[in-house]
Amino acid sequence: MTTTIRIQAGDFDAAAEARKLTDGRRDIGAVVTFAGLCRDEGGSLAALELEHYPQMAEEEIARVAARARARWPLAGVTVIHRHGKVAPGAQIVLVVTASAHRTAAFEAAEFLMDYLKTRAPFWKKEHRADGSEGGWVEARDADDRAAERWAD
Amino acid sequence: MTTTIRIQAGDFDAAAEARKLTDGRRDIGAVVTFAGLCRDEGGSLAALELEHYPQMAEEEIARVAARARARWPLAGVTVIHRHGKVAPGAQIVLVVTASAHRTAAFEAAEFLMDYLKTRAPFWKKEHRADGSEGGWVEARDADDRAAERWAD
Amino acid sequence: MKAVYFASVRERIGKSEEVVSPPPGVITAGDLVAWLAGLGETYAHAFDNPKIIRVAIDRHHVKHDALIAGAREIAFFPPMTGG
Amino acid sequence: MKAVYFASVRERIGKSEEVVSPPPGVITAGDLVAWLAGLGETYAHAFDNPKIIRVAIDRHHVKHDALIAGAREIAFFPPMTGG
Repeated sequence: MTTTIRIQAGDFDAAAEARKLTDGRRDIGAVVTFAGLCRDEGGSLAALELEHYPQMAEEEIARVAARARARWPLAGVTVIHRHGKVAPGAQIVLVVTASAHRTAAFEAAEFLMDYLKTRAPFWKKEHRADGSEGGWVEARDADDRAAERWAD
Repeated sequence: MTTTIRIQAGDFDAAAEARKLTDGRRDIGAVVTFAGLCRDEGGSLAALELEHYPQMAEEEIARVAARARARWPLAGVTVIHRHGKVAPGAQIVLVVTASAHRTAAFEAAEFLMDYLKTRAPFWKKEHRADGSEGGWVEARDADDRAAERWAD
Repeated sequence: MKAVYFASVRERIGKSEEVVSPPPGVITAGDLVAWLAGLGETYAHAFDNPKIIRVAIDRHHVKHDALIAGAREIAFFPPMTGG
Repeated sequence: MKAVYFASVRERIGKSEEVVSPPPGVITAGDLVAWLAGLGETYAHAFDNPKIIRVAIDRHHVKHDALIAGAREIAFFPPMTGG
């Protein structure tokens, strides 16, 4: 069981991360990769700036990953979350799950994303294309509801 | 909206396929990639041989993809399914979905996999590691049930 | 019409396709499965559990009560195991 | 104890961290939010909707009724929007 968690300013290579989970193994039947990208919101957004709580971010994601591992039979989990400024089209977050069967890989990836959204200490601020000051992105009730469906 | 469907003997590059869906776009917030791999079943399997119904396979996958596009707001869908002999650890099937939001991308990818499992005309035959003749893989009731949850 | 066979059905019959000419009373896909099962020992073996046999008419999945009139290519195969 | 602030809370208060010494009656995380809100105009603005403020004690999410005794680092921030 491989768990990789990284908080970094730079970009990531989703394929390389997925390969690290499967290389040399023959017991993995399913690999689910989720990449979250920065949207330009119809051209109105110049960039997102991601603030985070450094030590807690890594620890909280580790706790979420441990819950996923306890709940599904996973061969590997990778979570990478960027901080700092990201441009539209750029990657923000990566989740990779590997398992013998697809249901576990899919569910664990969705669980990880739902929990990252509502528990990982990251905040997005908008920089607007027209130069006006953007505000902090509002948390979405839909994300809270998505996380609640996994309640034990 | 990009739809790519390929049935091929050779391997595929999941990352390159995902990149094709997102390159030059700034309206995509979520990319889900599912790769299905050949397991060695605890060392007992030497290879899987995938038989398929050539013309129908492509047409049926196109019909399944069209249903996914009608049901979720997708920016792109890619499905690649291999035929012929694949070794343990090798990739068999790829589904990539891109959307503005993660829920659509996740659900569409799961829907596509559930429907591919039960409707795409492919059959797996086992080649055993001990040289004995392997049988045809049995269809799983769990796959039928997984597909049924998407019934309109 | 052309009959095509896949996987265990193909293996048991020993061929992947052939032209078949069912008699007039064979109206549905299920009738055709039953008629094929009577063509000989290999066919009987291929269709020994007719309920699980899937049928596609001109490359579309159909149920056993589908009419075969006008079909050019009818395929017979066990439940699929791709993906 | 050290108080740390993030996102809109940090911006409104105008600093990212400071050492605070709440009086003895401040027992829970919620008490601390109320006490901080009384420290001045910027604090009142930062905590103008205390119900939405999230609190973490020593880098673990806690509810407002959590006890703060023994805490070394208490963080205050709006609902998270990562992922």
